[in-house]
Amino acid sequence: MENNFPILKIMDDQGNLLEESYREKLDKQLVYQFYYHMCRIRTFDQKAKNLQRQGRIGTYPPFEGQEAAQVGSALALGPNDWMFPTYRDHGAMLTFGSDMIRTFLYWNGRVEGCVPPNGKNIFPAAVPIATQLPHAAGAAWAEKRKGTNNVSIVYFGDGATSEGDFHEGLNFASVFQTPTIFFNQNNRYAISVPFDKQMNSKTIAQKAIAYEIPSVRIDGNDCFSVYFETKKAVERARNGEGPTLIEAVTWRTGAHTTADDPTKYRPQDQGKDIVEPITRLERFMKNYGFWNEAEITQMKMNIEEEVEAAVKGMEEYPKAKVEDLFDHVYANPPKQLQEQKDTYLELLRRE
Amino acid sequence: MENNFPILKIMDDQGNLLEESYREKLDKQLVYQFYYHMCRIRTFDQKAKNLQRQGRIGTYPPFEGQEAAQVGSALALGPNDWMFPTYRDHGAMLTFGSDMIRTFLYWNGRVEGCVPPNGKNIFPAAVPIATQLPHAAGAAWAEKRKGTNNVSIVYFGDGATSEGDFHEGLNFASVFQTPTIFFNQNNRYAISVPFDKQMNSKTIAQKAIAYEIPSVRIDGNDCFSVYFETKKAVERARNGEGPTLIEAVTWRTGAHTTADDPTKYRPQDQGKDIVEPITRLERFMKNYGFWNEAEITQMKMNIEEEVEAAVKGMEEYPKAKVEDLFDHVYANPPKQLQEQKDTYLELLRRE
Amino acid sequence: MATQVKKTPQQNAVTEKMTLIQAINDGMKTVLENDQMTLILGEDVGKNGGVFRATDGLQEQFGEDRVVDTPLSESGIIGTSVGLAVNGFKPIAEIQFMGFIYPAYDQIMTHVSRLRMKTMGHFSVPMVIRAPYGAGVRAPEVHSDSAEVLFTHMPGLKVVCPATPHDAKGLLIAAVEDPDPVLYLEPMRSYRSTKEEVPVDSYSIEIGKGNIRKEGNDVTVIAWGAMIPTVEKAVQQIERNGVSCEVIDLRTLYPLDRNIIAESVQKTGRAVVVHEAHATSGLGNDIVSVINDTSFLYLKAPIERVTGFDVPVPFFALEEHYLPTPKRVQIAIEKVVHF
Amino acid sequence: MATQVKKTPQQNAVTEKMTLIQAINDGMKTVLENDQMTLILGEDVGKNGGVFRATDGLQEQFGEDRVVDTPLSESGIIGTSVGLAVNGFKPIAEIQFMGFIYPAYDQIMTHVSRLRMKTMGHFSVPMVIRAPYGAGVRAPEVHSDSAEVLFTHMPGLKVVCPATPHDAKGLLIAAVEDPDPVLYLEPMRSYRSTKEEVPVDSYSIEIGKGNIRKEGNDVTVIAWGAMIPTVEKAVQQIERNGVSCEVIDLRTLYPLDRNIIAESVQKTGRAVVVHEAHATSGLGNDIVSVINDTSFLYLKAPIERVTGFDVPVPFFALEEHYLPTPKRVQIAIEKVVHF
Ligand SMILES: Cc1ncc(C[n+]2csc(CCOP(=O)(O)OP(=O)(O)O)c2C)c(N)n1
Ligand SMILES: Cc1ncc(C[n+]2csc(CCOP(=O)(O)OP(=O)(O)O)c2C)c(N)n1
Ligand SMILES: [Mg+2]
Ligand SMILES: [Mg+2]
Repeated sequence: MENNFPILKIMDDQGNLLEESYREKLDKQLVYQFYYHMCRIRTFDQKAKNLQRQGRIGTYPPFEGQEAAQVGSALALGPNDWMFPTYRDHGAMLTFGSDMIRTFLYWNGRVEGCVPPNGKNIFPAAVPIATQLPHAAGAAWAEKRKGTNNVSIVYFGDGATSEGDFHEGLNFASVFQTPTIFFNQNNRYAISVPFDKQMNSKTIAQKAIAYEIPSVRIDGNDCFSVYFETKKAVERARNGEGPTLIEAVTWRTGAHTTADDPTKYRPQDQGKDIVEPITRLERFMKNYGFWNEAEITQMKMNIEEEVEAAVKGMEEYPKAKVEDLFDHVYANPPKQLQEQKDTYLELLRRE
Repeated sequence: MENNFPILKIMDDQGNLLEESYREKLDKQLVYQFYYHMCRIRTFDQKAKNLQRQGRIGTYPPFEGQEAAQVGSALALGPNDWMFPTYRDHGAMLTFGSDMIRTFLYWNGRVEGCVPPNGKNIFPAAVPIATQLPHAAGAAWAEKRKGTNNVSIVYFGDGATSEGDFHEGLNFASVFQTPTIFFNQNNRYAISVPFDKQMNSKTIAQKAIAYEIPSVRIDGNDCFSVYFETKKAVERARNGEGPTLIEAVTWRTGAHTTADDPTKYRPQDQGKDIVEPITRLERFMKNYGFWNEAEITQMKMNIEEEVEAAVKGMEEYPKAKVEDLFDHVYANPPKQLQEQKDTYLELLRRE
Repeated sequence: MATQVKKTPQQNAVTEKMTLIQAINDGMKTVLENDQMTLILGEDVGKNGGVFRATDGLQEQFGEDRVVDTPLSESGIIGTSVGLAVNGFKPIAEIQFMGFIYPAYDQIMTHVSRLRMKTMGHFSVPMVIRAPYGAGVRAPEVHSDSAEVLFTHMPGLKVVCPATPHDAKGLLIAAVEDPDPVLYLEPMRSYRSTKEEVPVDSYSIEIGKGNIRKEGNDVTVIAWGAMIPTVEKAVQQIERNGVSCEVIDLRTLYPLDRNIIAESVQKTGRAVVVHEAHATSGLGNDIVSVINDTSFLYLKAPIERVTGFDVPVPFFALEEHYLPTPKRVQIAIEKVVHF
Repeated sequence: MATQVKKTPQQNAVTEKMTLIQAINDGMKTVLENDQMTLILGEDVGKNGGVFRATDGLQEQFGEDRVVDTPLSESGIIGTSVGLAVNGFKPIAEIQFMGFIYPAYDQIMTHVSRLRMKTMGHFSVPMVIRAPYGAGVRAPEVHSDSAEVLFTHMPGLKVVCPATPHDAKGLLIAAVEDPDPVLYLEPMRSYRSTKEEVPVDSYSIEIGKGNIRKEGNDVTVIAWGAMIPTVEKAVQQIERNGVSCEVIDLRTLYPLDRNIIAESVQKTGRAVVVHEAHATSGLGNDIVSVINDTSFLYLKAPIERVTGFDVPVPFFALEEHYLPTPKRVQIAIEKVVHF
């Protein structure tokens, strides 16, 4: 089976194109878009790790190493598409249009972090693993029923493939031919559990055969493969040709979360041979004459500023309101809930 | 994919062997064993339908048409193997050694119907669809851990493949390489829902690819294919080669249950071309000189007698004891449960 | 039985005699007609019209696109409905029997009930989950569960349970119109037990409001769904002995109508709660708490609960012993009255 | 804090200072050593030693075959454990957080808890399900649920929840030795909050028995798990005002120790129940019922419940507002005392 699903790669580790035909599709604007977003979310990610270390936000799951997968896929979407991320996909969310202040807020235990900008169809990050797959099938089905050509993309990890909802979500998408892209980031670990203890198959792509869903296995650290293969899947979905499963093979360079110690379970030199996606893109940019030091320095400064401003925005954000504990559970809160709220607020006032 | 999983058949509809090599494997004893068990469970099934019509038992799910699949697979097992059936597999259960009186009792709402004969590893029929698949993986894993070469077989329908537990059960069996035979009876309907609304794949066998589990698609109405393919899977499992998925394509000739009306959802002539398994075996027996009218008449009389005796046994069975409502929930019932029981029994005594 | 049903504005409307399940069917027909965004999903809801015929004729009338047979996959049904609901549709998802809702429990618990909270109202999940519940129809194992507490304990959801055809249609329409997700429990045993005049037009019964089925002075008997007929049998019997009973049909299990309970118990000073779910952690305990919280000083006797026992709903040969009987209700009423 | 722990026979045994989670680890080590048929299954329980380190070192000591990292699949973990348990093994299954037990709810509800009943004892499912529960550790969404009622309502299962290191080890061993399936809830927030002397040998705490942590005369305060420290803070405060509180740690949530509750309330005439799950259909209502059933005539005031609100456990910025605080407990105590 592994041979049936070779890892597609457009660019190699050294930043050389393996298929020259892509040369013309890669204009400066696009390449800089990739680079910009990858640097931007990397900066966000590093800042978040630091904030966590300083106790300024809560436990945080870094996505370092997975930037190509997240940016490449998110850039392949249109503005009216739907995104169903996990807790590790705020890179994709930011690229697709999530607000950065709110993203920081999310990791600071603030429910405000789940609210997408108006008009942006971004679901809250799914915390219970794989539960978001059926949602993505449903939202896409709704688009199909309405006769639009919008699609949904849903992110999930290698570990998520073991849950029943993975299976039920793919089956619904397949039966109802919903325009859904099942985007797997196979980073080879689910917390401490390695791929080969998670499943006995060598690929995730082959699991799509169970549903007659087309699938493809790609180098998830090659932003070009990710982008163009996601584009293809999106186009098929828009054309009414149903769902696709994409297995993006990648690697999280850091810990599962800031509360995790990967040296406990990952062999020391595992992953050392993997060229992380930003380095790879930089090599490409240098190889193919896209590198403009001045522009890039400026870009990075802008990013730094944006991220710093977002941190400030997070920290200056109005304090969490106790009312919010009660006010959003129901459209019309039951009287007894109203009473619980009133009693508690009264107590706080008296204190 | 359909082409990768052709329907294996040893005997055609007319009862002719398609592979002459099987001729020598089919001695009279074996052929009569098939015939005996298929007739026996058919007689049971018809009796049960009649009893239901007369209000002497509750709702009943007939398996008519699926006798080859149930008998062929059950006969491939050894005495210490484990069986995990559904509500439609009492044919397999009877063949493997369930008590017939208790089987009738089961369909009369009696919990006694779930108790297997001592030493027989037969689980209660699973009612919540697909929940038994992980059990079968677990019990087989236990055998492997103990170092025996016993296996487990688990039955499930086409509809069951849509549940998360189907997926999780197969994945566990695959990861832990448990000696488990996943025996699917694809009777093409889940109550009223046809195969092509249940899934978008053309076969169930292909779903095993997701787990790197070997699979095979067979004519489930050909008792020989069922028997020999199940044997192969059992042998592999005994030899430590892990699980197998068998898709036995079959057809329920009757209703989903006695409460169901298949004319509401099945096209009138669907299935008319299917030669039901007992007729097919009879043709074979006549074609190949196995048919001995006298012996068979005697056999059928014996079966009639056994089934009648079992009905009598069921109807003369001691009345359900109210104590049994309380006594088997815990090994050591909590005091409050004991009190509930005492109070209620006291009330009954006073009435 | 003579009961005093609270007047509803529809009482002068054109009516038709319907069973409870016909009223449910009629309710769904009404909402499918009135709102293009409603749709029905479930196992066997299409051609087959549901295993109980609740959706009979609906696919024929509204098409395969609005009355959809799904794969056998409860988590898939509810999970997909979440996606449909946030994206403009109003799914009415059928779970074939309440005992088969458990595979979807995760979806209901972590998404259906929480999505509005999680997004501060940006997304919401206006959907209805229908599930027949309860014992007494000689169904196989697991088909007879009565697990309402797993959902009344779940903030973000509402839970209703009609006892009569009239309430069945009105509550169904109310559930569909409600902006919050609603679990709609159907007393299987009452599906065809009686007929009642039901308005043919659309109307709704307010969620959160119980109904005094019968006024009385000596004791308040609280129940819902399939236990209402059981209670009424017991009450008929016991009133011959000169005990006057007030019978409350809660109709909504979350949020509880605390006022109707409190007012009645403050009048009678005595209460009996009847439900078929297990005693331990059953909803009866909530009602005891409501009375404790609101009417402590009025109570003349400990509250009695008559419930299913703390054992799994048994195989059907013993189910009548599991279920509260009129006799057990009667004994409980006598006990509180003669305390 | 000065508490009067009931004497146990192990009090003269060799002990070691342990945190609650160390005691759990030690309990598992003890049973893995003493019974070859025990095994541990779960996500990240192996090399990683569990996300909280509950199984730290166990795979190293007992091998990959007895401390098994499973796929990310709760229904698979529990379903496979059913098969292992009926076939001679004694699985200790870890659910990483209680909020992730819902995908396995179907397996627990329809098989783990019912198999003995279904087979009249022919098959049984002697297994332990461990799950950290509760809020207060700034964990992400869904990680902080306290859903014990979903299991106390489930006949066939027992539910325990230790509050102290000593009880943690003793209850774990009792759960493993119990022939029935036991859900073992771990108060995450107390994992490392205090140390206590814990016997190094094997011992067990009887399932179904609560513990009087502190005797008192004016009011009975009932709680368990992570709420014990909250209650004790409130009690310390309030006793300064001359109110004498009896504090009961239930330890077992099903079956409830009705005697310990009844005896205490009959002495004090007043009760406050504290838990962090939602009020509606929370276990507090059961305790109100126990008191109603056993001690009606002794009650001098309505029972007060101090619980988590009827809202989903919030994102952590507000979790301290969701959780019962010593202040709220104090107010409740004052309310019942001054009724
Ligand atoms: C239903 C459920 N079970 C367990 C967890 C705890 N958990 C959080 S992340 C994780 C591993 C997920 O692995 P994978 O799907 O590969 O995604 P990754 O974290 O590698 O991005 C686990 C077990 C959870 N969130 N939900
Ligand atoms: C979890 C669950 N959902 C729904 C049902 C109701 N139900 C009973 S049988 C059945 C169809 C099963 O179809 P299939 O798996 O093909 O088996 P068959 O009945 O054809 O043998 C359904 C939906 C159930 N028993 N369990
Ligand atoms: Mg991963
Ligand atoms: Mg079928």
